[in-house]
Amino acid sequence: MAVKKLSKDKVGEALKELSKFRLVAPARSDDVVIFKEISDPAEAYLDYGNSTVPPKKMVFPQTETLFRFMVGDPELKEKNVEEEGTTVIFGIRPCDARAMSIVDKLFAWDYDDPYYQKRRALTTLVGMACTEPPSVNCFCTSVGGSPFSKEGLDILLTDMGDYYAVQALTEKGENLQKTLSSQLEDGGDEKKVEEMARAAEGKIKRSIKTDGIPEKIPTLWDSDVWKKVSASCLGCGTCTFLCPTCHCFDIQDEVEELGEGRRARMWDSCMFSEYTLHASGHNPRPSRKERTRNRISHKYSYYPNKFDDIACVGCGRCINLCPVNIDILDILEQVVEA
Amino acid sequence: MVDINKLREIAKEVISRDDVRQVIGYRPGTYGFRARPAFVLEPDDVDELIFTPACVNNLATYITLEEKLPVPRGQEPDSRKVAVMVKGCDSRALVQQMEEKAYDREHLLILGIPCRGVVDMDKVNARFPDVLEKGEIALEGDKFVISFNGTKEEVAKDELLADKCKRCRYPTPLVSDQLLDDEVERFAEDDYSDIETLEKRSQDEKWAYWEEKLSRCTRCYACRNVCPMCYCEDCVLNRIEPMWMRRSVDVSENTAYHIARAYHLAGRCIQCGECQRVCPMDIPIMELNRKFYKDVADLYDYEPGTDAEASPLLSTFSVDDREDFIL
Amino acid sequence: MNGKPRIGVYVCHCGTNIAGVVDVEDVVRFAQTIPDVTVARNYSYMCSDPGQALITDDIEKMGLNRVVVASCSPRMHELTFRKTLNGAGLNPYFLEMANIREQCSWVHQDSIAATEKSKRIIEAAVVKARRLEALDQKEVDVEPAALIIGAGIAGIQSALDIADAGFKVYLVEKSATVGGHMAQLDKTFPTLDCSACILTPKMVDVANHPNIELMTYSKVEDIQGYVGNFDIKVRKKTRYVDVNKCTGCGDCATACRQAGRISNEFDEGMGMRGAIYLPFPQAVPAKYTVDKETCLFLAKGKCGESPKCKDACQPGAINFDLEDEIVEFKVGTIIVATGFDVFDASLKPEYAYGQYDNVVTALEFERMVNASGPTGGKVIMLERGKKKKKKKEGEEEEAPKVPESVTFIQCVGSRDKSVGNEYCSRVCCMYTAKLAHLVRDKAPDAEVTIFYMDVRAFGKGFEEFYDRVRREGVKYIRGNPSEIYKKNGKLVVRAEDTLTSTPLEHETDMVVLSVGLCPRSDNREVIDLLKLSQSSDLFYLEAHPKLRPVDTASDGVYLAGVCQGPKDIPDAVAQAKGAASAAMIPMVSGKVKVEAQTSIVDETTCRGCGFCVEVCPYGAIELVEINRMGWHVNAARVNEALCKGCGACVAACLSGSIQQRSFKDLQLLPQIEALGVK
Amino acid sequence: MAETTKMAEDTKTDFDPNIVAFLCNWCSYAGADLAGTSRIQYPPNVRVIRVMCSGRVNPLFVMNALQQGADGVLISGCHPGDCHYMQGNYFARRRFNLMRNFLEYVGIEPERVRMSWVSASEGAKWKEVIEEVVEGVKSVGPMDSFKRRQLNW
Repeated sequence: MAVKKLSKDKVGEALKELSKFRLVAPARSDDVVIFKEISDPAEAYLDYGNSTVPPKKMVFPQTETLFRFMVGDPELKEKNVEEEGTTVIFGIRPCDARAMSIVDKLFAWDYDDPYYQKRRALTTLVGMACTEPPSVNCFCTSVGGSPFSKEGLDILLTDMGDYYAVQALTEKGENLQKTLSSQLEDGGDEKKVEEMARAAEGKIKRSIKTDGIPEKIPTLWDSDVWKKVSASCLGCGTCTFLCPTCHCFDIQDEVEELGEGRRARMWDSCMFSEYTLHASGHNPRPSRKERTRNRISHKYSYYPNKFDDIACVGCGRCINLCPVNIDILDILEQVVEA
Repeated sequence: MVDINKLREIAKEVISRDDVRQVIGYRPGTYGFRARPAFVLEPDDVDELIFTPACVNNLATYITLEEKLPVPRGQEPDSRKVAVMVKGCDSRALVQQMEEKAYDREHLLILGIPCRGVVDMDKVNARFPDVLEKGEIALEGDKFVISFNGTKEEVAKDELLADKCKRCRYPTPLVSDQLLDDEVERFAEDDYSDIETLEKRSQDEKWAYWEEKLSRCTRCYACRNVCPMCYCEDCVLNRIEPMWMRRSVDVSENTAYHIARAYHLAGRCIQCGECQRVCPMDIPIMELNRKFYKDVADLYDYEPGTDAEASPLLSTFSVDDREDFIL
Repeated sequence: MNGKPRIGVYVCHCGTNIAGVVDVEDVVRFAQTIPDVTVARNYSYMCSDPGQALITDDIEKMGLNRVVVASCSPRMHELTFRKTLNGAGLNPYFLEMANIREQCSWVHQDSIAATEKSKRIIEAAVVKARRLEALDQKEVDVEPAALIIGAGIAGIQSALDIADAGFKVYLVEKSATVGGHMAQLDKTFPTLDCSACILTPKMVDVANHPNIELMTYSKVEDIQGYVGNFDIKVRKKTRYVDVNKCTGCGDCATACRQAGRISNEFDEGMGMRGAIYLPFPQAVPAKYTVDKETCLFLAKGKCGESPKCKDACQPGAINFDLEDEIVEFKVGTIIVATGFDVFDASLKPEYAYGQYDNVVTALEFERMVNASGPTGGKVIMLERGKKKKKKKEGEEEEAPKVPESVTFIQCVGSRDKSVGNEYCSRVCCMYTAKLAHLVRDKAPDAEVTIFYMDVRAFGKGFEEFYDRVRREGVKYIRGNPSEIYKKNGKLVVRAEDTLTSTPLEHETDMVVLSVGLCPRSDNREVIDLLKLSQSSDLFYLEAHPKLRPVDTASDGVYLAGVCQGPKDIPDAVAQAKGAASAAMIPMVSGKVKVEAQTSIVDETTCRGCGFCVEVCPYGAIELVEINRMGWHVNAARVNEALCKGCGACVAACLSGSIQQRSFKDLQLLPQIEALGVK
Repeated sequence: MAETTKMAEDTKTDFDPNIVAFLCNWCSYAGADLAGTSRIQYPPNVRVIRVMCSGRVNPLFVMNALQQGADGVLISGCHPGDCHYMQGNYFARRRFNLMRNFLEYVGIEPERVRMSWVSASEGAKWKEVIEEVVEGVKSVGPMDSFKRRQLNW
């Protein structure tokens, strides 16, 4: 399909058009960029590197009601995800979109997660190619992605200066493109986009050779490396909550004293000590060492061994935001050396 | 200025002692200007140790953070000392921990670093974006000297200095076994102007302000985990029974969490500012802690972390405590 | 027992007290809908036998394991219903009360609002009941000894009763002699027995009783511990007289350079004594005491060549090097019998007390009519402050003038909001009648007038006595005098006869102010020692005005005599005997139950910071080293016998590791939630 | 804007606040009982949680009550020096003062967060306290800010 053009002065109009759906775009809260539902195009902040919290929360909310109930009453009122309607996530970075397609495999694996899947099906991803790497710690190209990766996206936008090149990649994308027919123009330069893509790849500064890592990690179970790389870990959830591929959740019943309640699921983090805490008080991952080992193993060994994809898209958030400069590439290098 | 060779020499001496298990210090970070904690177990490891204005972490946290894993039957826990490098602000955490009987003084070997201030890494990154190569930051007089990639730039101290340093009253550690540099005289005072500005707002404005900030919170608990004063075995705010607040992440539960967290630090927070530094969502957490800090000073003339023999603020009272608010 | 909660809710009508305002049927219907409520009922009086039987039946037949009674205040009937549960085989601490009377139906008239509020209160009780736990009420041994503070007639009586029963008694008296105010009295109403005649034998008895350790001129300095096990510290102030050597001969007092120069407190300042003195001839113990403040040797460091008293004392009992002695002992129970102060008449300036010599208080008058008092029992006109001049050598003493008219004013400092005393002092009406009668006796020609508001002659023989005094010619005028002034050398009482509504100015020689009884000015000292509460009149507060009149809120501490509220001698003695009996119960049983709602530490999460140790006012918490998975760490530990269950430690704990039984966070937070939801 | 203000005014006048009170057993609860025994009438907006001592009241209870739907919170204990447990009310006073100031700082009106000394003999004062607290909460309207919303999917 031909590449279209979205003139920058028509972006507002396009967003207005899209707000007939549930429109999600990057927005600022003080100096922090987060994806959120917007009603006014002016709220969208498109001149951004990447959001602090990945847009995974739009399809996998941090807190999500599964069903409501009344104590003693067998009737359950299940959440109808469809009520949320069609969602357009505008401006998602290719790595975050790729992360969704990686996580999709998990939610469709041994159990088809209806909440996730319905929401995913209702979501159209309009990506924004990274002409410049959003951060010095981006390493998407080492883990199968790229600044212009189309994986998981329905539309890819590329900033061409005074317009965005618009490429519809899926049927969903084409449909959305039709919705925007009065804002889009013909004449996008596909060749230039490809040139820019190649240039962008060259701008990614950090890298790791992942070959052999998935196989090596299981052999390091008792290695000292884990103790070493986790010594400074605080056990907070920054790296996992802000990771676009982390998908662990906990299920809690929230019951009012009068018996009304809901079952909800909420993000959990394998870096928390309670994550594996048994009711007995026993904790099979008693220290930060085991938890760090699990985080790295899950991303770089268990997941690729099961689903072929490394559960890391190289967005660099965990490196940028770790309070104590625990650097996943540094860890991987030590794993390789160990 | 800390002489790096002297620092390493002392660290080497310390780690070579039979009664010392590890030395906690700083080493260069993995990229850019960052520094990170170092855990020295062997004499050879000391060569990576540094101290620069990039050494922002409060290492006192690690004294209480380390898990006390079950000791195999028939064995005794390793009771060797832990040596730790602390700046003035960080040392107050040790004082407060000791006031709270977290451990005995003999448990520690304190290497005090008189400090003229550390940088706010966000300010550095804003000024020098996209620096991947390892750079260096040094403080020379009233300027930070930033070197990276073969270039060297000078920036006025005030522009990059962490806010907490601008009101630091204790640049020289209050407790130490050995100082790694000459004492630094107090160069700043705290006028609480940040808190007073907020206090003057209307109630609606105050809530609007906090609602925006607190609704961003993801409850990653970095602020709690990094805090040297938050060292309960099992944080009461995380418990299911009794449930002080839900795990749900929304502005109501987030606010409850932040109120409770700040209250638990009333009379205990020593102003190291780590909570705010680590917050990925840029929540001005110190503005919460500092409200308590200010009131505790104003109302009860109490400054946490300055006297290991003091009684905990909220476990004491004076018959003459203010009560003009009581009906 | 601890399985799924099966809760019974019982809503009491309390006759119309609750049901008159609250729609109890509606409340019951609502209660049935609350999760875990197995049964909800209402009944006219839950505290009655059939009411309690309802609960017992349901526990037995329906297998209830929690009970909520929605009725009056738990301060009223919590114990009643706990017993009901216990009787039905359920742990008594599985009871939660919902106070829908004192805090709902009695204070709200809006039936709809009161009914809604009742529902919320009950719901909060149910959610707490759901999480109640069985508590074990532990017993501790009781030290078979009692401390009695104050040796007036009440303290003496309690001491004798307890000692006679075979228990050890420590009787501590602040002043140099036992006897208290009763020893100052001449006759007692209405029988007119001589006060000294009935009191002194008892005073001697307490001094000689083998089970009583009498400590006069002593002060309780510290009390620690709890019922059954109080640790007492008493300071025996030095008398500078070796009591073992003092024979009570009195040579020292005669010799004292200050003899006759110091006003004697016992005579209400009307008589004189020396710096070494015996308060009154029958004082017990009959041992002399040096008054530190007025003794020249002690106060000024010099008493002539050497203190005369010391020279005069043949047994060599006087020793100025003696020091206070601290004695420590243990008791099981404590009786507070600290008595009262008389009202300070100068607080009523309109009566000119202190301004005119012959305006006297009733207690001063009492000393005057007493044969051993400063006037030798004569009723005479006073010339206060002139005594020194009169003692000129060779001058013949002028015969004192006998008043031709004596006027009493009742209710001075009682029933008087202007001085903050709203209460009736209960004794003034009758002692005034008695004193009026004594005037008749001692100055038969004097005209006696009594101004009164009401005459309250309620006791046994009181009305008869009042009648007798009136028939003796004592004139009662109903009216509260507004002023006393002097005219032509006579005192004038200005008043209004409220029976005839005629203003009058009554001329008289002497005015006796019938001052009331007040809480002691040093009441605070005992409050601080024992944490007693005060009622609004500032007398010590009993645990219940009707049903527990001798108990206090603190277990093992009892009240006797006027310290609890004004009363006459027979009432004080009766209460003293009551207090003695109450104080003996734990001693007789040898065991006492201690607070069950104590604090408990979760040693697995305690961080050993000791915040709880710092806040505990009873020293009930200590840090102990425990072994946690091989690590030697500190953790708090509660001594349950010392814990009084205040819960201050719980609020101090950051990790939630110390909790108060029945008031745990996980029991209170659901209550907050239930009350928060509208 | 004017419209909203007016609506806010209206809610304030019709508003029937819900106030959770923590009373110590020995003084304030007894004082509230005395108000009942004396048949003193006062507004029904206050619901009481009995604790043995005001020192038991964790200031986080205040936060929790406001979060759970209370429009105001009252803590009441014995007058200074009268605490049945000697010192509990002093601890409560210090803790509460800090919490009240802090809540004001995050936007919770101090009218919602009150403390009083009411003795066992002050039934009349209890009424006055309730009236003042209810008036105060009415003047600032329903607690809205960080109140836990009804479950909304």
